[in-house]
Amino acid sequence: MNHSKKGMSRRTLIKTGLAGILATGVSPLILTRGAWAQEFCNNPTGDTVTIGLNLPLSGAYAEEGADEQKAYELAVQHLNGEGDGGLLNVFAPSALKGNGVLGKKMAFVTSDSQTKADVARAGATRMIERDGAIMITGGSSSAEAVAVQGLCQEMGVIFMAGLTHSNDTTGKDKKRYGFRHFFNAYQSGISLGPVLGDEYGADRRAYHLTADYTWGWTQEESIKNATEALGWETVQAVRTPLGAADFSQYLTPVLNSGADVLILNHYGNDMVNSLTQAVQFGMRDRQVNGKQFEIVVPLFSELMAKGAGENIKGIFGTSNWHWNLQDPGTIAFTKSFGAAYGSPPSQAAHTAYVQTLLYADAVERAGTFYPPEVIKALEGFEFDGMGNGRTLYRADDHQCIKSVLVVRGNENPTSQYDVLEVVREVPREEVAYDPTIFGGELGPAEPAPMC
Amino acid sequence: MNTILVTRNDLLLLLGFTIAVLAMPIWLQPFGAAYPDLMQRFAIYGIFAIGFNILFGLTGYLSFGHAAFFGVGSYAAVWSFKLLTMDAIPALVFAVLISGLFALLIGYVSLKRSGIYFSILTLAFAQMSYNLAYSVLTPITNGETGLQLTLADPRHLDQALGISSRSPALLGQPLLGYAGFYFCAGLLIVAFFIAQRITGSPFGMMLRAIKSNQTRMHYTGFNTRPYTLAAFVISGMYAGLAGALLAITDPLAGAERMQWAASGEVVLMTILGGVGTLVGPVIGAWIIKYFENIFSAFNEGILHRTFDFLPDGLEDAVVLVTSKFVGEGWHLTLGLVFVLIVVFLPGGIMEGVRRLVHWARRPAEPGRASPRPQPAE
Amino acid sequence: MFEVILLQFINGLDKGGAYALIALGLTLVFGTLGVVNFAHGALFMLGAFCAVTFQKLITLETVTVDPSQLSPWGTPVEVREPLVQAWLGDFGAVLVNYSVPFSLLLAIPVMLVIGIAMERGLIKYFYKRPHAEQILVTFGLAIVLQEIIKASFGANPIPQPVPTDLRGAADIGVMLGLNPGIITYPIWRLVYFLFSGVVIGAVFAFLRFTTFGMVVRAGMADRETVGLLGINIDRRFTIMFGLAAVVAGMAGVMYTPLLPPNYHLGMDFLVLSFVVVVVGGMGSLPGAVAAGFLLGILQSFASMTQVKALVPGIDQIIIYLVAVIILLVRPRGLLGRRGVMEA
Amino acid sequence: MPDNVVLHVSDVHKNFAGLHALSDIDLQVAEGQTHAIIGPNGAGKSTLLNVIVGRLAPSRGAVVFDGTVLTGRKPYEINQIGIARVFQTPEIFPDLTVLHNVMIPALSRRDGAFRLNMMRTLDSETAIRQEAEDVLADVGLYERRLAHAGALSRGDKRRMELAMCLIQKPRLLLLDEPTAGMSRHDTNTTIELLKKIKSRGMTKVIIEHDMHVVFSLADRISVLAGGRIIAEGMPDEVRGDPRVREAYLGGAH
Repeated sequence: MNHSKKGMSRRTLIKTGLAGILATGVSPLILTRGAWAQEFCNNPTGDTVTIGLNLPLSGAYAEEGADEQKAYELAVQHLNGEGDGGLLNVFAPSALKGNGVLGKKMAFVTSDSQTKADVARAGATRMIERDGAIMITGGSSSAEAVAVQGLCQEMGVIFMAGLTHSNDTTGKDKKRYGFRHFFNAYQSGISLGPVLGDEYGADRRAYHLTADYTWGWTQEESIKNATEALGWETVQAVRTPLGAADFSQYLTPVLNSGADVLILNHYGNDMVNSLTQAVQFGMRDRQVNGKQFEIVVPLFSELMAKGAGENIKGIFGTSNWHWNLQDPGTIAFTKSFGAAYGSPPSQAAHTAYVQTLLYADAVERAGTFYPPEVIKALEGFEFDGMGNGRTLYRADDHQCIKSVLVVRGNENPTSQYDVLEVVREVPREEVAYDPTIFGGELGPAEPAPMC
Repeated sequence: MNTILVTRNDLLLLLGFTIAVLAMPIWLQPFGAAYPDLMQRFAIYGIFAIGFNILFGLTGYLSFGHAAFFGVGSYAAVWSFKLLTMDAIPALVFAVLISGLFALLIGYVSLKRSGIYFSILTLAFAQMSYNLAYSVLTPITNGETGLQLTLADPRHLDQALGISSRSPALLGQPLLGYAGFYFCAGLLIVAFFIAQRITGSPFGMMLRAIKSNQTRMHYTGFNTRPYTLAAFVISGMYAGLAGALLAITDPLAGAERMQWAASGEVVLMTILGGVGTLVGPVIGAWIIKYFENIFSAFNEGILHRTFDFLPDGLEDAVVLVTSKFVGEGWHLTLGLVFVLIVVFLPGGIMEGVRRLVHWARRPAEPGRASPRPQPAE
Repeated sequence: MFEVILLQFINGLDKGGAYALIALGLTLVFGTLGVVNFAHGALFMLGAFCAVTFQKLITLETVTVDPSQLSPWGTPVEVREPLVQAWLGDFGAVLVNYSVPFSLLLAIPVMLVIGIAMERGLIKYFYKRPHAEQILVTFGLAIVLQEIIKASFGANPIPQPVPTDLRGAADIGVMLGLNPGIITYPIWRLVYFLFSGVVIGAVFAFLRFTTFGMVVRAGMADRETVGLLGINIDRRFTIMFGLAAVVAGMAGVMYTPLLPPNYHLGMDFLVLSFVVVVVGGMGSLPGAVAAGFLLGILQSFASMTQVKALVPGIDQIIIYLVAVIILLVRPRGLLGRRGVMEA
Repeated sequence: MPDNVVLHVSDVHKNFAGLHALSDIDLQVAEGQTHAIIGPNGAGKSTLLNVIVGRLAPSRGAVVFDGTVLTGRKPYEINQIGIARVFQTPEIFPDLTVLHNVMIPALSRRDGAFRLNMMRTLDSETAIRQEAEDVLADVGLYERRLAHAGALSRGDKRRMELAMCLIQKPRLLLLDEPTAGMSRHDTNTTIELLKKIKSRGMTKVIIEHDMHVVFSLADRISVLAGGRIIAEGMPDEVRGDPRVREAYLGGAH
């Protein structure tokens, strides 16, 4: 933890003074670039700029939230020129200087979102209204992301989404002020499909168990489309209540349905429980239609894989990123994170870190915190070195288009963190899609007159 | 005497309450809570708790499903925004009516039983509402994501009048920031006033009599069911009003606000503040919302700054211990405080205050008999 | 279709056994002490964490840091050597394999102590207070307990292994003379079902055939009279509370392989176990068992696609719907005594 | 048989799981009279009272009050017809003040079984309050009108409960052992009080153990034993009845 230094040395005082004089001298310049210089929400006036972290610190996703928070702290340190610099050294093209953002030190405030859309919105409002947050980021569910990004659009504050996988975030519910680095269910489908085809053949009968809410439905649909394109047949898609704890009553009908693949469209504890129980039903030892019965979990997270323990071994799924990749960006980030916290980062931590850097970089390139300019700088921005290969922040829907990982539960883990192995890095071209298929409208970039 | 007359004590209480609420932006400053969004929540959950107390505090019926009416109010308000107009008044009216109807339905069935069976019935109804809202009723509730405004909403009334407001407003005045707070605060005061009238009315006395001895009520010629049902519907309407206000200050309605944990929260608020009192539940609501929003955001950095004056080793130790109770540990603190309150102060904070006043007065006025405690304000 | 129905029925029995076991302690406490215990779910959760603790204890490792090798995240590689195996050899391996059933040995004394401490420290002051206050104080206690667990074990679920010999599924169909592969069921669930049967049987036998149990049953029927007989019923009730905690804890221990436990486990089962108790009849032990099976079976069948197609969302609300119907039609529950909490 | 009978209990039977608590009860109470029902413990006196006020449904037979059938009606309906009851153990509102305890029945008489009058204040109910204070003065509790009812002594609670019934000006008042557990002094005060109301012409049915009370108040007495009426008549007639003596000597006290 940082201890804030009491008092201010003479030297810094002089420096700040100088900066002030310089700023006054330069201000007419800024004014010529637009008359909006001061007229937007939480325009930072002091020598710090504050971002708001909306994280599930209590509730079922608390560990994910804690991991994200570590990553944000690291990103802020690196941006302010502390620590080993992390991805600042490999990210390209980069306008970041390691002296904060536009010369202002970056600080952060946090809020416990409890993984509830309502609470997340309240927290975001607090951080914007009271703490003067210039940007909101974080979250561990699509409901949170969609709710907070709607709010941010109203308030004219940029939202850099954390972990959200639903198609809606950058589809039906996309917003001009919302940006997502994480991949989505549709991309899971297109990247997972061919691998499943290679591994399990084209003649398969799939049974879906789907969490009965929006994210579950979009994922079910995406995976269905992808597998049916392979020639698979969908035997049945059954909706299960959120937080059902015991899924056995949904698993028993699978046994005699004639299906030979079970697809679990669950996340979090639902996924841990349904997978554990499905394996206990002996599904992976079954032979159906003369084939080995298989289980697929389209969206993986390392923490949930840990929760499922042995049962995850050999199960296919997709991931946004994994610390075991061998590109310079991943190596740098894993080292930096490991040095600070003694464990490798999760994909949630990675996306949190990258989003912070991308925002700061966009501000630097825009030369202002004024959101419409920052949005312009982010839209269509193409970069590399963040661990996902060449990446495009697509202007049409604010979705990052980058490679997606198909992963499998590691059969022979070498450590408690080594739960997943990367099977295939699906290149960006394959997972790009037409942004118009999900509808939705980004809305205006001009900030609302409020706040 | 005139029937609309208020007694002096009631008037003083109402005045004091009004001042305390309207001056929130000032006296909450040192607590770091004087920003509109949190103060709006203080007002909204104050209304919710006042309404809950009309049922639980007066009649003694412990409902574990009041969040359902809160949620229904929110949904109704957002639908009013989507279909009719962004004006707050139709949304409020619509929400209070719908939640009242919903409460009538659930109350009619649940009040066939009393005691813990009543609690379980309300809990069951609320859980059913929540489960369905999250899944099967998604066309109405938009499920997990919550019901939100979109650019494509028809807003027939606004369109007919040629208004194109994008945020909830009161007769053209947008209800954001402080305007939103004062709107909620005004309604909190009105809600408080109505609750005060109810408590002080013959009807209110009947409710307290039901709590005290239902058998005697029957043999005194009262049909208690309509009384309890009326109390249930009124408190359901309060919940609906609060839910609608939450949707007005932030146009989103999520299913989580109907979960039984949310119902439990309003129970905690009422008990913490002082069940059966007028001011207690409001104070309880403020404390819990303060905990949830401010206390939960204390991280180690802030603690280190707070305890900066201590020597290093001690500072670390103090921070280590306190960090278990603040920040993400705020639930632990809440649970502990709650247990202590129920064990030692069943009358909540209000009882604590009363005891303190009693204790402080005694030496000052030795000769006079202490004022007899009143049952409920 | 027949196989599907048979499987759902077996599934219902399995669920029912679990529900009955969880509700048993709750109704025991209500029947003897007249206390509505909202912390019962937390006791179930504490039991589950006894298994976690036991597993952590027996898988303690010596960690040797090898600074010459670095992990990809830059920390020195750690060489881990399991302690228990090193000390106990083969028996250690068996212990690790069967950690869940073995942790019952830890859970029983721990839960007994926790239960007695809870009763002596808090619950006993609430015998004469209204049910509402009992609900509130135990609810608060449940929050405290789960937050303590969260602070010590984290929020993530912690998987517990099924012993290798009991993994996989058993072919019940073959036992019934059907073709193989039609009716298979996880062995551990069958174990749990048997276990719940044994525990339920033991509790009934204890109450029926021991003097202690007879006094307690008399106390359940008429507390005052028993008190007048000069029997120290309070001490027995304390032990009953401890017993209820043990039953809840054992239910929790054995459930861990089915559901990797996290701190929230208790709250997830709390509402459910209350519904079971209410449907069965407050304070009726046979009622709790019957209701557990009834609800288990109903829930199983309500989850069938064919049923869901008829009534959408029925599986989401079936439990509550049954509770509402029972409370309205027969408020004393299936097997409750007339007059107990009837109103 | 007097012709101004208001309460008819005809052919009432009550079984509890095969046990005959009441058999073949016929009872007529004339307007303005005080009718006492006496009998040893377990004779069925309280059961009879409970049947009259609607707490228990008779297995057979009917209770008619002034042409209205009471059987099958709910307790509150029976009260609204004009029948009030004092319980053996006082049923009061312990959490409310004595004054409020007495105002509530007055409001019941004025407003009926349900009225949603929530925008009036209690303090504006001056007439009701005045009436309550008068009745409290009658029973000697005026001084304690602001005390919590739960804090009253047992005797005071009974007197307050009586006041709660009196303020309703019932046409029929049922008293279940109004002096049980009272000191001799309190008993005498209560007798005086009941005599005072007697002069107001209210019909009363009184269940009592205490013969002193019974013979001071009753105009007519029915003797209940084993769930049957074994004797009925004027106090003097009953006093001399050998069956009564037998029932009492074989029974209680």
